[in-house]
Amino acid sequence: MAIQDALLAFPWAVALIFLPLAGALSCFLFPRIIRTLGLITSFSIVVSVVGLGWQLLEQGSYRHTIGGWSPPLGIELYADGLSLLMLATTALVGFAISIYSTAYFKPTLAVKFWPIWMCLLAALNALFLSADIFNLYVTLELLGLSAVALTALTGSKEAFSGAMRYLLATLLASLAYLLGVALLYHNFGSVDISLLAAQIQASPAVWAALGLMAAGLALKTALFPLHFWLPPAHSSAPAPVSALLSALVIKASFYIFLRLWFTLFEPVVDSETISTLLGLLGCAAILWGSIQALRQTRLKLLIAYSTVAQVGYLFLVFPLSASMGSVAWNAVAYLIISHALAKSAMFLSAGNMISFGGHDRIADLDRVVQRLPLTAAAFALAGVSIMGIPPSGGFIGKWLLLEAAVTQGQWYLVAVMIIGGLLAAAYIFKVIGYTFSPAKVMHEAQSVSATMQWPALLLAIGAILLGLLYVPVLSMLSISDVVIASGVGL
Amino acid sequence: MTTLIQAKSPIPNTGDSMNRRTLLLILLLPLLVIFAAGLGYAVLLLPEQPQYLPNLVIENMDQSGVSHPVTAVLLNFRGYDTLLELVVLLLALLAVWSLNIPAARHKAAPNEVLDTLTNLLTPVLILVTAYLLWVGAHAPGGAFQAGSVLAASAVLLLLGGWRISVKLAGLPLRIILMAGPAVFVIIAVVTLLLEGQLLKFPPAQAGQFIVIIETVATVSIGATLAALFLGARPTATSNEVANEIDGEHK
Amino acid sequence: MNWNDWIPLLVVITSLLPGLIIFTLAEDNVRARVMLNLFGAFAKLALVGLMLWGVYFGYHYETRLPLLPNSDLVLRAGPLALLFVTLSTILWLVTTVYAIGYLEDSPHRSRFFGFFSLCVTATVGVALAGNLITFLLFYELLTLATYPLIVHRGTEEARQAGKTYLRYTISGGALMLIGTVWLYSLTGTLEFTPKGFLSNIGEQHYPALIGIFALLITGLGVKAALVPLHGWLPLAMIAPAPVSALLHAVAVVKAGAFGIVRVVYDVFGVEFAAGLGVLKPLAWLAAFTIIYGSIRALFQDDLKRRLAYSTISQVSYIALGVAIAGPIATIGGVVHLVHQGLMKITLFFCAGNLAETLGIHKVSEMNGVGRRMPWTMAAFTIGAFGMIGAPPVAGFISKWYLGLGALNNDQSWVIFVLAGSSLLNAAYFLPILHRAWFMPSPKSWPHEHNFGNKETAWALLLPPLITAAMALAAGLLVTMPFSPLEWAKLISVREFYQP
Amino acid sequence: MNPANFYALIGIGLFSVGLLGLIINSHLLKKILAINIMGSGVFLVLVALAKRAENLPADPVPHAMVITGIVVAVSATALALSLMLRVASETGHATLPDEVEK
Repeated sequence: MAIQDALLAFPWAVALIFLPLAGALSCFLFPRIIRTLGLITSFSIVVSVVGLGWQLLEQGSYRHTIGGWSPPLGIELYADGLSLLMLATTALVGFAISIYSTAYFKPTLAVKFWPIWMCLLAALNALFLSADIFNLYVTLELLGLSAVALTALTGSKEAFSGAMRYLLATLLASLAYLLGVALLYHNFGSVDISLLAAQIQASPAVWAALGLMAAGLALKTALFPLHFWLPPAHSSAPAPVSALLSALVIKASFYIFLRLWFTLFEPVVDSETISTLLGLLGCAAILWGSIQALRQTRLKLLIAYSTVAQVGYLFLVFPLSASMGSVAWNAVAYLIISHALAKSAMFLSAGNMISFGGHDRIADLDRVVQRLPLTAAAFALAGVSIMGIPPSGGFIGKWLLLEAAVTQGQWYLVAVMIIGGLLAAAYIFKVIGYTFSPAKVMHEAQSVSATMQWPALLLAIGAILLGLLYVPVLSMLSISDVVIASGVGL
Repeated sequence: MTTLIQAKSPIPNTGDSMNRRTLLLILLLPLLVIFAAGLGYAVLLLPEQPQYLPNLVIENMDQSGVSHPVTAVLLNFRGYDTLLELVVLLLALLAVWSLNIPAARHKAAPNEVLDTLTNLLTPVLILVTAYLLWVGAHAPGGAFQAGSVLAASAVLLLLGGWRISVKLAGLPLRIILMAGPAVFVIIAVVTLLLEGQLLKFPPAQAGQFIVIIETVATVSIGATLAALFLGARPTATSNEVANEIDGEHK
Repeated sequence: MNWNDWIPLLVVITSLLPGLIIFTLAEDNVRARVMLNLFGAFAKLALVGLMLWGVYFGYHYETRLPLLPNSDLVLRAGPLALLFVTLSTILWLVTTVYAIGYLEDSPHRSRFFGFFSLCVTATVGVALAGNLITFLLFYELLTLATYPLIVHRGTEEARQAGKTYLRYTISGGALMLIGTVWLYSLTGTLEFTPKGFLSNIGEQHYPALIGIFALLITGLGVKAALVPLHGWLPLAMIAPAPVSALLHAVAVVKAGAFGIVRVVYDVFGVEFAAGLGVLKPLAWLAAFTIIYGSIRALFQDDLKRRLAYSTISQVSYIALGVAIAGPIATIGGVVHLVHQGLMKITLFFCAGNLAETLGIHKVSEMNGVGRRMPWTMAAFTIGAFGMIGAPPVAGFISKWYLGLGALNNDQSWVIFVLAGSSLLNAAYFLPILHRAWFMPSPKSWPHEHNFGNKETAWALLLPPLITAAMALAAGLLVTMPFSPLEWAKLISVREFYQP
Repeated sequence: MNPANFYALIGIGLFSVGLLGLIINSHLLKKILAINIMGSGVFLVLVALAKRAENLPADPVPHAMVITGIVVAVSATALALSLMLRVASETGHATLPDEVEK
């Protein structure tokens, strides 16, 4: 019992931030054993998330006052169901990517990859645990810079240009966000989310801050039409990096978007116009991203545009949250996780196909099904979730969104979601169809190690299994200590 | 910078592209004016300056271990931000190193003025560094300011053709670079173990903790900034490190 | 723990698990693959037999697992579900034997049999689904599991056929999804209930319900190949013969038809649906499909394509029986689910045998083939007579009940459809039989394989003989307990028109 | 107008001018400079408004934030400049490829 109490009292949340930090520093210091260090860190993060999850289920939401200074003077770490879900996704996807990376990166690149990847993990965990809008800015920058650095890792012309565009976009977004923070701080004299939420009321400064922060975060999340930086960056990065960018990094800024929207700005954004606008942008993203994905001839660009489309679904939560708060809320949480699992599986399997055939021309994917059955299965299963076909996490997310839309009579959203699903099926089966056929151009095939095939497959299986785990996932999500007006637990 | 100058001028200045730019400018300018006016309006209509938090800072100054409020906020009340920010700086260096920027090929030409200046200024700058570090406790100053000055002296040396010796370019340099964030992280963990809360300094020892952090951080910041200036990873190239890793697998 | 709660799930697992294991087997591990397949099939058969017996005596089998808020994953073995499950299980067993013979030494057999098992899993899931969401889940799984079978050969033609197939079925699935969500938002439940669960809904929602009905039937009609949603079916003939056999007799096409039965009887309730006025259009559509499919079949020279159009026509008997909306016609429609399956799978097996043994793909190449392969053609003849509706083969029974039901419900126009269809069936089957039995055989066959002095391989010959015998038995032994007809009557009494 | 507001407005102006520069300039160095100008604008707003009231001492919190912000900006600028060098050496000019959508 004593051990149990000690484990329950252990500050798992702090461990989640400091383990990867320590991992980054030691990876930097001891390049000889860099893979071992990286794997250990990744695994310890998984353990810590399990610990935190247990803690939250037992004791409800968790707070840790850093330095003993409670807000507004100090900074507080805060974990509830939503953060736990994001952290768990990060830990799982991150662990899979770590395993994959041990085989993927040649030693020269491994030295560069691991410390930055550990920094990125630390940034993600710190971000999901932060309850302070200025601290969020710092984590956003840490995240953005490490993501840019990883994007450039292949050292190709496309990668440098892609990374440069990404860097400019992410810096612009951070500055817009920071100006919003400045306005909020000077209006209310605090940067703590719950303190701000308690006193916020509409004023020009609040509106300006809302606009700046929303625009900045939408740019980082690559919401149409601010997605221009995403396809070049995500498609030119090394496969595991593409996976973590699409699966985790854009979700981080969306997470802040959600938090701010539904807690901080809740009383202000009660108007239908802005949420409808966000919904329309989401619709445009779904259609545009899907159509672009369908038009691509390169696999990684196709997947990158698919991410643009999937981001659109996330933004449908805003018009739907009006009267169907909890349903839309669960839907978006579900979509975030299932997209993270499925999309990382897709990028990892794309990486396998590229390592295998030396190219990613879709029409020349020579009988991958026969030669890399695990990879083909991973891609197909991930595709099932992206298309939103049952049983899969993607299906549950889509079902809940559809339910909310139909109940509210928002038929244009129903139509867009259905068309988006059909287009997704079209672009995914475009790939799968070719994997069965012999290619026009023959090529020398390289072998792909099991270390690179299994993580992709397991992630994809996770995305499918998620479709059967509705009850536990939702009980996790509902851990919260704030209940806001529309009945949404946060 | 040499690469940049060698690079061709960005876009051929044909009339066409100039026209496009002008068009863009005409289109954007009104929007931007509205944008700026809106923000300005929002700023002007801000309420009275909130006093609760500044007062809180002043009330808790005696517990913070320093007497300058900005330093107190930076290293005690919001020390966690500062920790992350040190990581950002180190990360930037990791990122720059990962880009494989070619080292500047030509040595600086022997230049008597520069040499003399370096000889004269370096000790002074180091002294200024120490002063800024010390003064930070009760007046404007502190690790970042001090670190920047230290970096300036290093840059001066680098311009004069000085390079870190190969012996020190490997592990010793890495230790110096990571010492700032590392010490901060270690202290964070130690305070967590001792006090149960991250970065909770006992008021009596807070001053010492801050001094340790700031001193180490100053050196790391200086080294990191100088390394950023250099761009290329000094001598111990990543290839050599990679060879070390190869060894691990053989 | 009550074992009865898990048997439906076990029935699904007995094909799912072997399928998943087969994927991992090496290509040349024939023995393990055959063992797994047969083990799964026999285990499933035993479980189904147990449930048949149990349900007959009033036991209740239901598995319920959480899936969505307020909608569980429900597998329930009612009489109707069991009818379809039994059919799928028996035909799976037979087709597996056939496929083992058919695919001997061809590449990628592990993949083939893996997806084959998944396909059956999905079909059984469709049959056992206890609510619309579970139905939808397995219905989509069926779409996905069938795709690799259609593109199995990996040729450009196969890829195009697969593409068309997906275009139709995924769009259909999407329409069903909208219908299902819409229904759910109106009623808050999707549980299949005898006589439907919509009778309490206010009249202001009737237009919405008509829309939902249209969406669901369109989604199901794609798989059931109702005209004009049938375009994928003739193209899908590119797949290997066992796949075509399974596709036409049990899996895809039947899942659509079965879904129509479910929607009309267990979602809307037949009286409520008739009251909405949605059954008349369905009946017309089905009748049109019956005639259209027959006419198109008349002009096909490719044997498998002719059979495909024949399927389009025959499967609509089921929809027709349901849409006539009376107990007797329902019996006719439901029993045709089984009868058509037995007869059509026989015909496809035979067509496969002809192709595999003699290289015959076209009707015009079939001269005198009856003398070269008497057993195969005997089975073919039984199947063809069944399709025409000649007694004593099973097809006659279905048509008899359909006609009787139509007359009972004052819909005498149906009689003309049935008679016309029978004539057309005769018109496209009898010439084949005439060619096979009475025309002189050519000097050489297009592409003959040597099976010694045997007609063809045992694994190829046995399955059509068995299914032909079953089709004959279903017609001759109609009054025996557990005959398809008796069971269909049981369904009608217990589920659809229960007092 | 009190000086704090005046400087804050200048900050807003810098932010806007920087934004304009970021959009219309295609040379990467100019883009990076523009980002830095925007950053300075934000920092100016943060610091200037920290002493809006004549009779009160300056609020130290925004000052600390600005120091943090500056370090972040320095790091980002260093990375951006290095990346620009690589783009220039790989493609031959220090601009981004023109077409956005491929």
